[in-house]
Amino acid sequence: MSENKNATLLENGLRLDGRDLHELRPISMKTGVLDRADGSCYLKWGNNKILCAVYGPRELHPKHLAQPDRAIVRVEYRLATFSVNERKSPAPRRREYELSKIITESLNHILFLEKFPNGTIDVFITVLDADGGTRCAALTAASLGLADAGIPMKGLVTGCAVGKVEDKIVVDLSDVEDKDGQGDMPVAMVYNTGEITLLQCDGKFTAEEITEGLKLAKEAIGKIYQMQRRALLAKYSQIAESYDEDEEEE
Amino acid sequence: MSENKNATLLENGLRLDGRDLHELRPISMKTGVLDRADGSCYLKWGNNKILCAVYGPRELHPKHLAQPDRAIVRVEYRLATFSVNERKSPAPRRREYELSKIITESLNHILFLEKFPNGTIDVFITVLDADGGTRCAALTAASLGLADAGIPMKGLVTGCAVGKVEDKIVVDLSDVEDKDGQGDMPVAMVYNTGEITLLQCDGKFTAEEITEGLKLAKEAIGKIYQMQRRALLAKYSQIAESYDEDEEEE
Amino acid sequence: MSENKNATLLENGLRLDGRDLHELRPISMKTGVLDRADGSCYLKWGNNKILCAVYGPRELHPKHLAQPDRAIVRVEYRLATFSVNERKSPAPRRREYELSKIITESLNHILFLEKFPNGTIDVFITVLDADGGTRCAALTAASLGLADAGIPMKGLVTGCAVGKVEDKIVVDLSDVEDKDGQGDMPVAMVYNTGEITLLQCDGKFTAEEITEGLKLAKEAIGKIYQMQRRALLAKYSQIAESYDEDEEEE
Amino acid sequence: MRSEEIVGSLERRYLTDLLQKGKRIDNRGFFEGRSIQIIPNVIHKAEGSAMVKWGNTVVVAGVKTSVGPPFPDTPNQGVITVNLELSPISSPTFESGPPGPDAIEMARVVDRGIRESHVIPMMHPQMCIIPGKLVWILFVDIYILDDGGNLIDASALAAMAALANTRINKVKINEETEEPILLEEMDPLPREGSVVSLTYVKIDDFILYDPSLAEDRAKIARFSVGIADDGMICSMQKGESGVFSEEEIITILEKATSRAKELNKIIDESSFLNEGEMFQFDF
Amino acid sequence: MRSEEIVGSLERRYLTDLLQKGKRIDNRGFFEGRSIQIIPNVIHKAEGSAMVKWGNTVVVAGVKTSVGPPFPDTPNQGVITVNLELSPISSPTFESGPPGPDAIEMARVVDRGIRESHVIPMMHPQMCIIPGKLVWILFVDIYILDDGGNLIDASALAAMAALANTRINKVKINEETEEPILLEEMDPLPREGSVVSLTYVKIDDFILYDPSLAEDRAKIARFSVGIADDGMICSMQKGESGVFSEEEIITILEKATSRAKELNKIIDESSFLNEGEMFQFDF
Amino acid sequence: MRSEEIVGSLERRYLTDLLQKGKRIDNRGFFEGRSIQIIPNVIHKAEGSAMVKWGNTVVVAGVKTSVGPPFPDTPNQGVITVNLELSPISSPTFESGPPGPDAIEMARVVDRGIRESHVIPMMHPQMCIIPGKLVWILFVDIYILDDGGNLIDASALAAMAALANTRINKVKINEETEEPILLEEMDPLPREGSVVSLTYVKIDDFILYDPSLAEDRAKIARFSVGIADDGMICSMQKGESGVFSEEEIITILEKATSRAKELNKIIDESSFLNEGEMFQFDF
Repeated sequence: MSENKNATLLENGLRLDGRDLHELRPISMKTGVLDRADGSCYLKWGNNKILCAVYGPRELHPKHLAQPDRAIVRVEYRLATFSVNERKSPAPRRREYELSKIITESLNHILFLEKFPNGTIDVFITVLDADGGTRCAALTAASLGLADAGIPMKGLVTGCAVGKVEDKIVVDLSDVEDKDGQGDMPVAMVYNTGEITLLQCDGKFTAEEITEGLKLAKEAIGKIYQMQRRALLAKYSQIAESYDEDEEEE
Repeated sequence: MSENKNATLLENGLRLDGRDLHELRPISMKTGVLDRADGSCYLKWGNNKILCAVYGPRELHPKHLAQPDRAIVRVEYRLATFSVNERKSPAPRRREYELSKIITESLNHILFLEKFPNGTIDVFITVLDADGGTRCAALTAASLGLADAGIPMKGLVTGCAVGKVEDKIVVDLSDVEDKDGQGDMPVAMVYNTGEITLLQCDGKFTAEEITEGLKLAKEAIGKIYQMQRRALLAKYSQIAESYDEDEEEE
Repeated sequence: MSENKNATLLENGLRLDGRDLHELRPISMKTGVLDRADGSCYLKWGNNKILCAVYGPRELHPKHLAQPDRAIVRVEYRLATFSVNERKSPAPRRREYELSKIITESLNHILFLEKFPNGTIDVFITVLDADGGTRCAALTAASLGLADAGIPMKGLVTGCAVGKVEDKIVVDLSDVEDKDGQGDMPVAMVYNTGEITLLQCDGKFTAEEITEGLKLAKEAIGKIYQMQRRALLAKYSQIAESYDEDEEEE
Repeated sequence: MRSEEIVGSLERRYLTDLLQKGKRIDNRGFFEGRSIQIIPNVIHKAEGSAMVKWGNTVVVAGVKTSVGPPFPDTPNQGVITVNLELSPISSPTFESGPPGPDAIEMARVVDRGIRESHVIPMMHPQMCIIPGKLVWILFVDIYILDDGGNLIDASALAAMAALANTRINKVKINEETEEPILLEEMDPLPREGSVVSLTYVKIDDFILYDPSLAEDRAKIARFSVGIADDGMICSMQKGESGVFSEEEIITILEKATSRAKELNKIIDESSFLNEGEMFQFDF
Repeated sequence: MRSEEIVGSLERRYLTDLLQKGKRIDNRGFFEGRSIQIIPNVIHKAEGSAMVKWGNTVVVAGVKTSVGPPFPDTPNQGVITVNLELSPISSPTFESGPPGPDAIEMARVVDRGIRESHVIPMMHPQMCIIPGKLVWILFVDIYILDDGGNLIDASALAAMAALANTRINKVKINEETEEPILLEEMDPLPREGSVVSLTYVKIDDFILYDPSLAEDRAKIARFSVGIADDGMICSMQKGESGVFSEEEIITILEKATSRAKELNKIIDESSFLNEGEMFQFDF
Repeated sequence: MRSEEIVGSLERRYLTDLLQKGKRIDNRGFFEGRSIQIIPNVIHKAEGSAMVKWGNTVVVAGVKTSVGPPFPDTPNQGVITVNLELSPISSPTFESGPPGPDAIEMARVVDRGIRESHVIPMMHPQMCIIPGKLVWILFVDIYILDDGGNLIDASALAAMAALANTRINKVKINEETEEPILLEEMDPLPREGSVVSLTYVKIDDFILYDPSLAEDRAKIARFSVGIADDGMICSMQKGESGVFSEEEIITILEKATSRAKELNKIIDESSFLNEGEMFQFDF
C-alpha cells in the first residue's frame, strides 16, 4: 500500500470506475475452453483475463515425489510477461511462487486426494491480462477447472478481495485501488460451509475493519459462487443439448 | 541481414577476399586428433577453427532418457568465449541451442540408431575461432568425427552456405558477407543421394534465387565431400603405413 | 595481495591491533550449540563468528552418488550476505566453492569413511561475521563439530593462517593485513602427526619465508589445538556434571 | 513414454494409410489450410496484442514497448526480441521452466521472418529517440495456449497481428535537461507490409501443408518458409530428421508463394477490426 | 520420508490427546508464548543486526545498506528487500540452494509487516540522497540457525530488532561535482515505531499461539498477523490446507492485539541495550 | 562407475609397483617433465591466445579485452578474470554445464599465480583509461581440449603465453565530448616478467613432478606452486585428501624453484615466435 495519501479514489460516494462501495466488477467465466487439457476455465473479471488448465489425476514424475497414500496438487500461478504495466521477465518472481503456494493450499482443502495414491493433479494458471485481484480470480477459475476435469471435490472454492479506500471498506479492489488505497485483503471460502481457505492482508486495518471486510467478502463470494454454479450448469446443459441432438440425428 | 545497403562487397566481380562468386575458402580437415575421444575431427575453413569430439555408442545416463529401440544422438554446438568479436558469456545462447538441434537432426538421418538400443552417441563441437558459416563447417566436422569413431553410417553429411551479395548468389559466405550481405542460406546434404538434411535461410530471396542457391550449394558440397573422403582415406592409409612399418620391423 | 605498498601495518614492531608478530587473536569455541544438528560448534576468532552444523553419518540421496565402500563428506562453506563489507549475493561465489572443496579434502583425511558405506557426512559452515582467516577458522570449527557429532576420527584438524607484512612473517593475519599485506598463507595440520592437510598461499614469498611460515603456523596450531581439546573436555565435563546431578537427584 | 510411442506408431500407420488413399484425417486437401480467426488488441496491458485460433491451435502474442540503449553496432536502430513459451496449459506433454530447444527454435524462426522482411523498419527515425543512447525496444512474447498442430505458423501470425496494432508513445524532448519525455498520446508502430509463415510436413513420401496435431506427431520432416507481402522469401527452416529433395523444396516454395498472398491479406484485414473480445471465440 | 511420516502421525496423535486434556507438550497455556532473548548489534560487518532466541528457535538478521537508484514510480523513496534462508544448519530437513516456496513465503510475510506498517518511513527525506537518482537501499537478510518452531515470528522480530539498530552514513554533497560523498560518521536509520508478527496454528480443532517444533509439524492450518505498536493490523497470512471460520479469525485477532502490545515493547527495550555478545546465549 | 573404480585400483597398484622399482609409467624420472609445445596467436578473433600441448594434454587459452568500470576500491586498476572449462571434448568423464568445483579451483589457482606475481601490472597507467570510470577488462578463458594429466600447469602456461601476445587498442580522447575512442592501432598489453605453475603429486609415499593422466588418477595428494621469473613463490595450492609433511613441502619447493627457471624461459621464447598454425601440432 502506498504511503501517499493524496490520491482521490472516491467521488460522491462512488469509486473511480463508477461502482458502489460493495459492487463487483463484471465477471464472466466459461469452462471446457481448451482441447488438450483435462479441464479448463477462462475467466474475465473487470479487465483481468485468466486461463486455467487442469491435468490429472495422473501419474507423478519424478516418482520419488509421489505420496503412497494420496495425490499431490501442483499449482503454477504465472503472470504473462505482457499482462502488467512494465514487461515482466519470463522467469517466475517471488510473488508468483507465494501465490502458487497459497492457491495450492486452498485447493488441497476441497479435493479428495486420498482417492488417488501416488498421483498428481496439475493446475496451470496464466494471467493474460492483470487488473487487480488476480489471486482470487485465479483461485475461482482453478476451482472451476478442477470441476470441469471431473475431479471429485467437497465443494467449490471462491475468492474475492476486499480493501480499504479513504477509510471505507470496499468490495473487489481494482488495480488502482490496490495501488493507491489503504489496504488489500484477499479472501477465499467454501461458500456453503463458510470455511476460510485463503486469507491475507496488507495495509492498515483495525480489527473491526477486518471483521467488516470478512462479512462483505462473504456476501461477494456468495454472488460469485452462483456464477460458478451457472458456468458449470451451462456446461452440463450443453452436454445435455448435444445429447438431444444426437437423439434427433438417430 | 543488414538493412544497410551501402556496404560494398563486390569489386570487379570479385569478393572482398579476392574469391570468385562460386569459390570456396581454403578448407582442411583432420581426423583422430584427440587422445581421449572415441572419434574426433579438427577442421579449418577460412579462419574458422572447429574441434569435434565423439563418444559412443555408450550407455545413456540418466536412464529414463534411454530409448529401448534405438540410441539417441546428443549434439552440443558451442562457441568458445573468445571465438567472436565481443566476448561471449560461457553460458550457451539461444542460437547455440538452435544450431545444436538442427545439427542433431541432420546427423540422426545418417546413423543406424536402431543398432544401439538404450545407448547414446555424444557429439561435442567447439568453435574455437568463428569466421562465418560455422554451422555448416561444424556439421561437416561432426560427420567426420562420427566416421572416425567407427560408428556405422549411411553416408557422410556435408554442409556449405550460399548467400546473396549485391543481388548475386555466392558460395561459402564469409563473416563480413554474412553480416552486410542480403541473405544467407546454409545447406547440408548427403551428397551421393542429394538428400537435403539441413536447410535454412534469412534475408530476401526470390524462389528462383533459392533454386540457384540449391544448385550452387550442391556443387560446393560435392567438392567438400571429396575432402572429407580424402581425410578419412588419410587416416586409413596412415594406419596401413604403420601396419607396413610393423611388418618391416619384423 | 595489494600492489599498493604504502599501507603501514606495523608500528614499533607491533601490529595495528596491538599484537606481537607471532600473537594470535582472542579465540573461543563451544560445541553442542545447536538443538537440531547431530553435532555443532560456534567459534569466535577475533571478529570472525562461525557456526558449523554436522549431520550424519546418514543415508545419501540421491542414491547414485553413494559409494558402496565408504561414506562421502559434503562440506558447504558459506559467507552470510552481511558478513562482509559489501553485501554478498546469496548465491555462492567461486571462492566459496573452492574453500568448500579444500575443507572437504582436509576433513576426509581424519575420518574413517570406510566404516559407513553408502553414507554421507554433511558439514554446513556459515561465516556470520568475517574478519580474515575464515577458512582456517571454519576448518577448526568443522573439526570440532564432527567430534561433537560423535563421528570416529583419527585426530582433530586445526588451521591457522600466517602471512607476510612489511617483509616479516606474522601469525594469524587480520582482515586488513590480508588485504594490504604482502602475502597470506593458510595452513591446516593434524597437530600430533604434523601432517599438512591444507596449504595455500598468495602473495610473494621466498622459499625461506615459506619454511619460516610453516614453523610458525605449527606453533600457533599447537595452541589452537589445545583450545579445541578444552572445548571438547568442557562438553564431556558438562555431561559428567549432569550425570552427577542425576545421581544426586536419586 | 512407452505407451505414447505405441500410440504414435499406430497413429502414424493410420495416417499413412489414409494419405495413400489421397485423404487427410480431417478431410482437407493436401495443400489446404485450416480456418483462421484473429482477435487484435485482446490484452489491455499490452501495447499490442492478438489472439489467433488456427484450426484447434490457440496462440496469444503480446507486445510490450520500452525505451533503452541500442546495440553498439546499430546506434540508430530499435531493438526487437521474440520469445515463445510452450505453456503447459496447451498440452499434457509440455512442462514449465525455461524454454527448451523446441520453443527456442520456434521463437527464432518467427523472429527471423519479422527481422529479415523488415516489416518493422528498425532504422525508421521514429524507432530512435536519441541516436546512440535511447531507442525503442519491443518485446514480442508468444504463449501457446492450446496445441492443435502447426504452432510455428499460428505463432508467426499472432506476432505479426500483434505488431500491426502496436502503439508507441509520442516523445517530447525537455528543452532544459535535453531528456526525453514519453507522452500519454500514442502513434502506431512504423510498419511496412507484412510477413507470414507457411509450414509443410512430410509423412512417408507425402507432403502436406498446415499439419494438424496428429500430422505434427507423425511427420518425419518439416519445412517452414516465411514470405513477405511483396512475395520475397525471408526465412526458411527445415526441421526433424527426415530429408527433402531439391525438387520437393522447389515445389513447396511454389505452393507457399501462392498461399502466402492470401495469408498476408488476413493480417491487414485484422488490423482494421475493432478491438475484439475473447469470448467471440468459441474455444 | 516414509518413517518420518509415521513419526509425524504418531506425534500428531500424541499432541491431540494432550490438547484434549487442555495441555501442550511443553506445558504452556494455549495462548502463552515462549521466552525470548534478543542480542542487538551482533554482527560487526553489518550496519544493523540482531540475534533472536525464541524458545529453541535461533534466528539472526543482518542489515546491509548501500546507495543506488530508486524505483521509477517512487523516485524519492528508499528501497528495502527482505530475504530469508532456511539454512541447512538449522534442520536436518532443509537443503541448501535457492529459497524454495516456504522460505519465499516467510520472507514476504516479514517484508509485508515492515513495509505496510511504515515503521521504516521510506519517504523520509533522509532515505533519499538525490531525488530520482540515488536513494538508500536496505537489504535485510534473515538466516534460520536452529529450527525450534514458529520461524515467522522469530524472523520478524529479528528483522525488526536489526532495523532498530541500523545506522546509515551521513552524506555530504561535493559542491563542484554535485556528487554525494558518504561520510564515516553515521546516523540511526529513520524509524517510526515497531511491528511484530503473531502466529497461531490449528491442530485438530484447537488453536494455539507460538507453535513449538512438534506443533508446527502437526498443524493443519496457520494464521500469522502483523501488528504495529499503534495497534493497527498491517499484514495477515493464512497458511496450510486447513481452514478457519470467521469466528476463529476474529478470536485470534483479539488475542493477537493484546499480545502484540507486550512484544512491541521488547523491541524498544532491546534497541537500548549495549552491544551484546553471542556467548551470553546459552544456545 | 563401479568398473572404472576397479580399473582405478588396479592401475594404482600397477603404478605403485613400478614406482617402488624407481620407474614411472612413461619412463620419466620422478622430477622430469614432459615435452611442451606452444603456438601463440592461434585464435584470430581473440586479442591474445595460445595453444599448449603438454605431453598428451592440449589446452587453449584466449584473451578478450573490453573497457568498463573499475572496482570501486581500485579505481585506477584494470580488471582480469580467469575462467576454465573442463570441456567434454577433452575427456569422457567431463560433462557440459557450468564449471564444477574442480574447474573452479583450477581457474582460481591459475588466476592467483597471474594476479599475485603482478606479471600484468594492473596499476600500469595504460590499464586505466579514465580514472574511476573506465579501465581495461581482460577475460582469460581456458578450454581443456584433451586431458592427458596435469591440467593446472598446462592451463597456467597457456594463460601466461596468451597474455604475452595480447594487444590492447590505443586510445584517443575526443576533445569535445571528453569520451575515449578506441583506435584500430594496438599496443602490447603491459607485462613485467612471467609466472609458471609446477604441480607435484603423491602416490603412496612417492612424489612426482608433472603427473600423466594415469598418475593424476592414482594420486592421493597434489601440490601446485606458482613461481615468477624472479624466483618468488606467488601461489601454492595443496589438493586432495592425502597429506604432506613439512619436509616434503620444503623439498618440493627446492625442486620447483629450479624447474621454474626453465619454464619461465619457454614463455619468453614463445612470445617471439611468428603466428603459428595449429596443424603444426601433430595432435
